[in-house]
Amino acid sequence: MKIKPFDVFDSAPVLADVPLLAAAGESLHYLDNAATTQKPNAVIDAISDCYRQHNAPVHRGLYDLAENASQLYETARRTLAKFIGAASDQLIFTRSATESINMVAQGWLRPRLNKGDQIWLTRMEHHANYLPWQALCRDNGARLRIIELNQDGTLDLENCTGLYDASTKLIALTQVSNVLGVINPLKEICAKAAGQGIAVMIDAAQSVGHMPVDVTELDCDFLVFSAHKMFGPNGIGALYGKAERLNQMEPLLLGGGMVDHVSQCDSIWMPYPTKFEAGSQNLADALGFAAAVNWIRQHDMHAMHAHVTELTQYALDSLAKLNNVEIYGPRDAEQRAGIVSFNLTDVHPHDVGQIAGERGVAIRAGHHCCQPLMQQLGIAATARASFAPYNNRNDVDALIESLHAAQALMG
Amino acid sequence: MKIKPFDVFDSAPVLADVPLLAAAGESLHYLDNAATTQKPNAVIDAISDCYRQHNAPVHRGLYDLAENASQLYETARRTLAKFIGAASDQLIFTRSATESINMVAQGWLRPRLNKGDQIWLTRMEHHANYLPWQALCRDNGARLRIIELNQDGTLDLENCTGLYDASTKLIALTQVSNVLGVINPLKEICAKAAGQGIAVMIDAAQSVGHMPVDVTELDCDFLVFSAHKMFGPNGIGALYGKAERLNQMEPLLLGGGMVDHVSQCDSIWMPYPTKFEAGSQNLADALGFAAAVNWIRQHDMHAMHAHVTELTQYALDSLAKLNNVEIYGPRDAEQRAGIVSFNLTDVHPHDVGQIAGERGVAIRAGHHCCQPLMQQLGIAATARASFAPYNNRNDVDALIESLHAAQALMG
Amino acid sequence: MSNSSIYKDVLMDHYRNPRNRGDLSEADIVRRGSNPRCGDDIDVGVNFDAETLAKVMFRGRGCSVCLASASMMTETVSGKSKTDAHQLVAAMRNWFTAEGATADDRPADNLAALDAVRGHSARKRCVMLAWEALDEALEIE
Amino acid sequence: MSNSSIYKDVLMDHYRNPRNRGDLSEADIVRRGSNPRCGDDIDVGVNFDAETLAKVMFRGRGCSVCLASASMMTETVSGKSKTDAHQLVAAMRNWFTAEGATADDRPADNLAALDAVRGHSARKRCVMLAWEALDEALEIE
Ligand SMILES: Cc1ncc(COP(=O)(O)O)c(C=O)c1O
Ligand SMILES: Cc1ncc(COP(=O)(O)O)c(C=O)c1O
Repeated sequence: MKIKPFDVFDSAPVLADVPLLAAAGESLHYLDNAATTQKPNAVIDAISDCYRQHNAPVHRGLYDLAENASQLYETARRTLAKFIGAASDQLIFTRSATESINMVAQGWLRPRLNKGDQIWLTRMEHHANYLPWQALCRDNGARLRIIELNQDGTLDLENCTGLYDASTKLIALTQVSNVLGVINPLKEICAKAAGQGIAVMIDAAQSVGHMPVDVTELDCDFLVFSAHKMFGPNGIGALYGKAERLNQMEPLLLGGGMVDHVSQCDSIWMPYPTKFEAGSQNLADALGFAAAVNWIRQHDMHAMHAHVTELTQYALDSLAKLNNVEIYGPRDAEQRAGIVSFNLTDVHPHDVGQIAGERGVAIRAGHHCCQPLMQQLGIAATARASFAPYNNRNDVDALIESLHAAQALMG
Repeated sequence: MKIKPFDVFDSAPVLADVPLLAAAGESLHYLDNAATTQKPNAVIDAISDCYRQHNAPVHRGLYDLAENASQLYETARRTLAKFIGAASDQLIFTRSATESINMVAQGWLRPRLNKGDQIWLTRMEHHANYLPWQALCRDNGARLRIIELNQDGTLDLENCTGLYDASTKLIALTQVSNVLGVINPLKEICAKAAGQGIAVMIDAAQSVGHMPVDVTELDCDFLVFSAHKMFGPNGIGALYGKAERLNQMEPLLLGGGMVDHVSQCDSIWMPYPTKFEAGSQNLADALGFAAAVNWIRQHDMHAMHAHVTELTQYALDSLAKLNNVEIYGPRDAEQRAGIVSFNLTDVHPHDVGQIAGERGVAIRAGHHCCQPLMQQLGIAATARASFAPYNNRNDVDALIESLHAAQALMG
Repeated sequence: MSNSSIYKDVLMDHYRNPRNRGDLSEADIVRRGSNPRCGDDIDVGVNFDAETLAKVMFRGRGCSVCLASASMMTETVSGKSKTDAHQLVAAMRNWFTAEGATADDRPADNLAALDAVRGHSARKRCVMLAWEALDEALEIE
Repeated sequence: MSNSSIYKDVLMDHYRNPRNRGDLSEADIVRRGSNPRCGDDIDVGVNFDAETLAKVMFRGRGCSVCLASASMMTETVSGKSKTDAHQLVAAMRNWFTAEGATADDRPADNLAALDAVRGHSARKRCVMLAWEALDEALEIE
């Protein structure tokens, strides 16, 4: 079954830009984009170019190569900051979304979280946005509260009594669920929280680079994301914070570069963002990160997002036609990002994933680092297909065929 | 003044392997290797090859690409572990030496450091191996003790009363000073500490990859290093720990992959090394890191080390011939790594660095993240030249010429 | 299905027609193996006759690899001495973990179908779950 | 010395023959600027005549850029009103920080020699040290 692409977006040029996929051709249908995305040449080249032409210590040297490295690093910071509507110095380079969240938990909330205070999360949070708060609540005697979900996987904001109470110190939630694909109504939550002086931290690991994200518009206190989930390199991520919050926040890592004055008993940190970037800067990956942003801009994020939405709808509709399938989250692709979780009755998701894999369809099977959600759904795992602009209908068709094969083999 | 290389080692093939330097030719004399090293093609290619051929989530996927990524990642871990004489699972990938040290400080020592306990450091520690312990002592009411230096920059182990007392919980020290170049007598210290049950953490950021380092031979409890200082990529480092210590140690970052079971109130971590690698693994840089090790092996670390030692002696001798120069640390290159700090009387080190830089000689000027040492020396900064196997006598000659120029301009 | 498929006929047979799967209420000892990562959850029950494993049974849920491996395990160790069974578990662990292990290192011939799974590190825990539970039931240091 | 050298003649002249460097014991107000990163340590002293900066002096240690900039600063602001001096500091800050600033954006012509330093972000703090100390001495919100 081959169908001509029905939307105006042509994914072929995007695919041609991504050497791993271009080389694999029809032998690989990469649908594990929510785990990590594949990389365009522009990103790979930015990294090698860095090592071939620009490599030098950042913010430390007086010779041209080092001065140039410092400037390239700060230009990358500006690119990233602008992309999410932030002031340049409020964009901190971290190692990952995971580190960014832990920085907020340890550096900002820990010193100001008291016994009896509340932290609110949602049922759909990734372990990265669950475990740091769980540990903090245990240590400080605070309460971990959960916004539960409606039947269709959206947040049940009606029944979370106490969400905006004075005892709530932070609401930490994801913009897009990496299991359900659901997009959460952040503006509403941020606005209400701001009214009560409650800080909001947004896990934007699944949204930045895939849909417009603007911290000024959202008016959130913190926002975190990872380069590798938006066509950028491994090993680098970002943390945005409001100026006031960054001033209050203590660094997670202490070391070179982040300190102004060291004396026998005490030390004085540099202002942000420097305070939060202890150790030698990751120049190559910062340049790769910025190259990813420029690549996204060049291909038009809105067009790519629309394409992914259409592909998601096609996948939802195709899956719904299977027998014995359970699909999680809303059926309307407009309400979600390009992430679809499902299960086949009586076929373990690991077998679904393995059988699809043997047929060149790369999907994910497991709890997706969302055990609290799995427990609520009463399942151990799901299979998950997740889409990127370089995917097309053939990938969805191959997925569906592999599911037929799984049912035939295991049925 | 051109002198034929006097040693058997030919640095030309090494230089030819390093594209940034090969392209720059005589226009750049890169002598800032203690800050960061330049990268051979093998490392750059390992990273691009990863993104072009192997990129996939590590330890998460069931399809071939993901399985292969997991295996490559673990092979890289084995390569690194073997290189320092460690068991594979005791080598933890971190973001940097800085992060590794903070992990030990927060995860291992913090819960077991009591009021009245002591942490011993040395006067020559980098801020990365100073600030985390300073903060910990302040928080826990422990005492920060310093092993002072002899006149020649070596450790004064005679006059550090109480070093091996029962109240000492940790000795954290560098293998090589990034300012003085001094190599510390670690085996002696580790042996004495072990006799008293005192843990020793070694900052090997300046030694691994440049001289033989074997954790079994040293019998240290922890050892940390960074890829970018040993011809590897930015953004990745390592932590070695004894099995018992790693079992005791709590993770610094909580998130995906490091947890086995999550329940409402509590969670169960995976065993090490997984417990310490929260978040998506940095596959590309792990492969680049392993490629650096293989490149070092291929060029014979012993031969490269001997070459750097001879070059260092040549630099020490050449510097000593200048008027109005102060050289820090021992005059005998056998006692040090390829790092030489110095000052010209009445020329600010920033001007030395800038003038050298304008002449294509890349050296570092500043406190080198060693303010406690600078305070002891009674200076604000030094100029520092640091050598790698791709350097040769021409680089030293160019340095000396630039110092003559600085004296002429500023005199 | 490609040649490198892990779904060999023998494996599928054990999955579809598991040996010794059933009620454990009569077992001398029951040990649980659980892998929250994928929701596999297996109980292994053993009846001893002095130092011999007279009967080995399992029950629980899991993926095909996990259940087939459990079934094969019960077949392989039934009638063996405690010491032999313990050594079989060690040999299984080694077969799935050791660098350079080959198909020939399989602890027993009726496990040959699991060879195709060895290349898949993500499935190691699925394979070993029942074996590790057995090892606990043996209570050998 | 290459054309892009930061060591222009005017800068070297200010370094070798600093203007208004000396004793600050008669100053109405003294403010310190210190940069532990490179050991620069400058005191700036001001004598006011009503709203005018009658005399501006400095003393301290630092690299050539830091000392020359301090010297130029004293020359530039002496005789200016508090408000003008404050605005000059802001203009300096902008000249060294703003994206797209050019040589033409220099706050005063006698600062032209500092243009070559602008490309060197590592030296920005050296240049600004005396200016920031002055700004504190002005005590304008
Ligand atoms: C002795 C020493 N320790 C630790 C570090 C920190 O290494 P990194 O910045 O890669 O974390 C450095 C380098 O900056 C160093 O020279
Ligand atoms: C929603 C969400 N948050 C956080 C993360 C953590 O990102 P990283 O592993 O890059 O730190 C992920 C991905 O694993 C995610 O999907």
